[in-house]
Amino acid sequence: MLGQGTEASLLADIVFWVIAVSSIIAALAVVLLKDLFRAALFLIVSFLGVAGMFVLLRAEFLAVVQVLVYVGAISVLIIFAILMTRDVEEGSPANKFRLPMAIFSALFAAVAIYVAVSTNWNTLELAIASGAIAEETTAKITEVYSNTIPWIGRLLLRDFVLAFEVASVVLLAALIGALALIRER
Amino acid sequence: MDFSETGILSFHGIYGIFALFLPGWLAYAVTCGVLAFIVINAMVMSTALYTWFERRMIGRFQARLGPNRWGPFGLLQPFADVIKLIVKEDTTPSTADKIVFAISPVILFAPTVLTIAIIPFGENTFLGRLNIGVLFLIGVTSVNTIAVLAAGWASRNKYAMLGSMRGVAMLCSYEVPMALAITGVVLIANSLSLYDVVQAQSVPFLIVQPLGFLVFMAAASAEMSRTPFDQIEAESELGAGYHTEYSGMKFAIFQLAEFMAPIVTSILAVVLFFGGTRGFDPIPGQLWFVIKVVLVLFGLLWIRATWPRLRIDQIMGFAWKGLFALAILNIFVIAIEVMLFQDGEGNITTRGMWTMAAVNWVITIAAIAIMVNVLGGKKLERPTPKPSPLANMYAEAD
Amino acid sequence: MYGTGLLKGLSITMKNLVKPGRMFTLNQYPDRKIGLIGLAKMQNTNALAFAVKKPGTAVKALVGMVSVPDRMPQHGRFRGEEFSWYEQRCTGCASCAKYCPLGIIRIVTHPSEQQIPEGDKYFIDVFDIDIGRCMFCGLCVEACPYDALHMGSGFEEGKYRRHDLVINKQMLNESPKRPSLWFRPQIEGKDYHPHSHEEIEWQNAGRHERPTVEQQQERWTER
Amino acid sequence: MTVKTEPVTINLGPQHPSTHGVFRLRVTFDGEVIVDVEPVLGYLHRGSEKLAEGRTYVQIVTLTDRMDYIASMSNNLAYVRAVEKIAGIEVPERAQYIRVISAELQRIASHLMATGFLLNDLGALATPLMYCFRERERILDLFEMLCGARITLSYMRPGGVFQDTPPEFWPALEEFIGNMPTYIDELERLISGNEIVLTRTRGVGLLNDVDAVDYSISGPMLRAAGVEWDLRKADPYEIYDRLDFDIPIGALGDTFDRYIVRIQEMRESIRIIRQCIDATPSGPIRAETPFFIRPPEGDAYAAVESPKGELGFYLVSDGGISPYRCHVRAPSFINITPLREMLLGWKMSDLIIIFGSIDIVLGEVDR
Repeated sequence: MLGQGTEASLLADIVFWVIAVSSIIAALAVVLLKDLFRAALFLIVSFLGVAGMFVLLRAEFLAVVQVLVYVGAISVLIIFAILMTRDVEEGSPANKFRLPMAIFSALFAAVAIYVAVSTNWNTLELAIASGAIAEETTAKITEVYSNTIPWIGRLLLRDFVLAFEVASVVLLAALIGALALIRER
Repeated sequence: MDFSETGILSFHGIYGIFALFLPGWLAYAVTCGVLAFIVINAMVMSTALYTWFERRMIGRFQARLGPNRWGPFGLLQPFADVIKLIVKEDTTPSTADKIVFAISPVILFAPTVLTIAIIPFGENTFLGRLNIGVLFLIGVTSVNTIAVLAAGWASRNKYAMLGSMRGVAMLCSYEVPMALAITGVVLIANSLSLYDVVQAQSVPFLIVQPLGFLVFMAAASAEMSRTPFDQIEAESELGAGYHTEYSGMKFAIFQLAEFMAPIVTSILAVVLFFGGTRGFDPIPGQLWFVIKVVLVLFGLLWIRATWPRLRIDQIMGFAWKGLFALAILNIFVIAIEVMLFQDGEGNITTRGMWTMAAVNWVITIAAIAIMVNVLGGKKLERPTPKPSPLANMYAEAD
Repeated sequence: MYGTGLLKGLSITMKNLVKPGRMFTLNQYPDRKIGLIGLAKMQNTNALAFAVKKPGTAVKALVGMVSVPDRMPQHGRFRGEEFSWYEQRCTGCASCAKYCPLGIIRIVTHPSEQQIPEGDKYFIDVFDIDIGRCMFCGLCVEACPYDALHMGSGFEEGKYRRHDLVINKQMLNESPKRPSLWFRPQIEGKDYHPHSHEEIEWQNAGRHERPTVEQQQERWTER
Repeated sequence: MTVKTEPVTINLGPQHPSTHGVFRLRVTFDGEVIVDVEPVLGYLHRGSEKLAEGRTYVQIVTLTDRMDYIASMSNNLAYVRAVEKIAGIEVPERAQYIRVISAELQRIASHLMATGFLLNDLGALATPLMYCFRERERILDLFEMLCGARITLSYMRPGGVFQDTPPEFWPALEEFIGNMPTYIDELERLISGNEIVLTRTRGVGLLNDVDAVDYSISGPMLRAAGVEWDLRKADPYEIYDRLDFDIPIGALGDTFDRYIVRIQEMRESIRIIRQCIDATPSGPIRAETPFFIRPPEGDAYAAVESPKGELGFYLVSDGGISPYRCHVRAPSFINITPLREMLLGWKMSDLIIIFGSIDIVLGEVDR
């Protein structure tokens, strides 16, 4: 939708920058704000920004799942956990991990940026342009990309059904374990 | 995403007008804004109309008249209410978290409006034909949990906090049966797009899978916190629940979102279970859609005017023990039937649908009857009264 | 069988929705909305003729914009405001003031040397009733031996200031004499209703039949 | 490992939609579960008992209207019976019949209101409440015919009632009595079988018979606990010994039993009124009493079965025109004494309906 035509792609660029900047600001706010509740709300904003990124990358399914799982469920859990802590508005006091963590995250960010910049991203467009992929494969790839959901479903419930079910069993075990832990004796 | 291609009010029509004097990307953005403006205002206006409808109908259900003073049949009453709310003092509690307090009405309002973006109102009347429409719905509506929580937290009011805690527990639980109920629809329609769901309903899914419809309606009425699941507000217990401290325009936005929720829910129910725009000819599809929405709204009102509310633990129990089991049963049955009746391309014939409907109605009635009478009936029985011997103790003493 | 109770409830509310006869016995005070048919009936025509004669009003009535004045239906015994007081009947005995549980009636009298058929007359200087504190129990009316004080029949006596609620002798004299039937069996049977805008003269408000001139003369000669 | 939670203390009232007036409960919750309840009374205290010491015996009738203001007839009846007992006044038979009719009408009105508000507390968006009020309006219309007022009636006087019934009262009463059973049926169809009401009220707020008697509970609450005790049968006053009626009792003493007992009592009241209509003799309606009654020195206690329970007036006379001491045994006040025991361990929503099912009137609790 947004990729067609230069003018529309300009708009896509604008949307990208808006989402990117706002999610970075929100992510910074999560770390820097003292009020834990507001920090959690900013975490939601940053989640939504990531969902927007997924939309721009034409992965609508992932975007919606991001909203559904992270915004709808995980962030509520986080807020619940925050409500159980003391002094929500002051946040946690400064501790000795501050400096090491700052150094570690700076290093991590530097490495991530370096990797992102230096990698030769072999995107689909580039691959097709270079002629590395056969014609019929291209058509198939385009078909898959136009509607990914049946493919995801097929992969999850046919090809990798065992892994899928094992994951659900693990989740069930976690659920039962949590129940057993909080049960009053 | 595709946009409809015909008509002056279509995306390309408006884009063409703006593209005459604006650079393309700006025209694109402005067109989106214009369409959003039209749609949001249409929704707000229809919400105003709906509040009037609801008050009149509930008035009549309660053998009263309802608002009838201002304008023809009291139609202008919502506007009078809005003017009153604007003029009212907008108070914020001194201990409240002021920023969160101010934005939480907006957080509640936005997702409700967002759902409108993907609803097919007619053959060519929709904003976006998202191929994951159903998922979008579930995802977007889950955001209002946060608004409820934020409003209750920011108010620094115990009633509000209790209301929002109940609300979060309830909204999170009821998302599960709602999603599972919609899964049944998706199974038959073989697509996540709402447009395809409508196209697949040669027989309305209400008839094909009544169990799914019942679970969906129950879960949806919990999601919008209407009776019998209105524990979030529970005006006889909590005052007003999470918006106890709100007044003025913020309160109005809460009310707007709250009254818009039934409309959105009825629209969803119509799209998912009533065949959306489908009907028979001379009446256009859009009109069919509106008629069906009003009917569903009336049904919701009817229930709201009749039934009392459940207790919070009963509501949660109902979600996990009742609705969850019914939804799983529904998926199971529908999946087996789809396997049996599906042709090679994944479509089901009308004849197959009717067969499914007959089977499903039997299963539905049997399942509900068993669930209510075998599992839930014991608590409801009333033992025969036995006179206590204490009444005659003075007589014996004499 | 459980599960049907909910549906039964739904049927009851639906019955109340579609049956207009089971509406509240409420009135749209002070005026009520009226439809076209009702409006035509009020003017003794049928709806069609009315619509031809006054199309503008007919359209307004059709969209529910026409209202006609309405009154609360009340029994004649309704204990209302604006006490009806007949100075001619009052002897200034102050029974009402004595019997009032709240002591809100204030009477100041002096002998007037006049004689009226029922006895010696006192001239009433002050007769104040503080309606703001009155609870309309009617004990003053019950106490009045000469049927001079009656409960009123109105209820629209709202005032902006508290001291305006004290009604004095002049206001009592000027107010319309529409006594309530409360504790006044003598006017109850007389085809009189307090809300029919008739007023009752002081001669007819008494507990006894009004004596004829001959009877009065006889009585006076006896004395 | 256990999750530690902190109890929350919430002020329920005095301004709260479901406290039936200005009642205040300081409730401590653990989550949603009630761990402590402390009622705070006295927001509507007007000193009625003290005021009575400065009024004449007839003037006090107007005070009794304002105690249980949704059942003024029963209050009037209890008070005038106390005065008649202390002053030795004989009441004409017609007056007794009219009193019984109006007291039973008042019982229906009060029970309708209790049922409606119980359902409102259950969250039924006022629909059953409106239906109840619709029928109650008809009773209030009848009262307006009788005595010109709808709530603060002051209809009864020591020695009878102050004014005879108007001629249009009897046909209106017959019509009301004829229609009322169908209305109650309708109300019961709406409520009694409703599974939501059943799940909310069955087994909630239990008060067994032993506790009820120990707390000296009376009225529908006692009968819901299974104790067949009704002053109209146990100590018949007025003409109740000539009438044929049953005492409905409950099985468990839970909220639902209190509701169903009230519904059945309405039916019994209709039965009583029906018998009274046929039996009402003609004759005087008020014994000749002076306005300033001067009873001999002494004391008297007279009680009636008011809609809420045993409503008694205890009067001490010193021979003057006003009582030396007037004490009211207010059923609402005594019925809320087991409130704490009934509430502990239940949830917040149950608090509202248990409190609603007791059916108190704050005017009577605080007096």
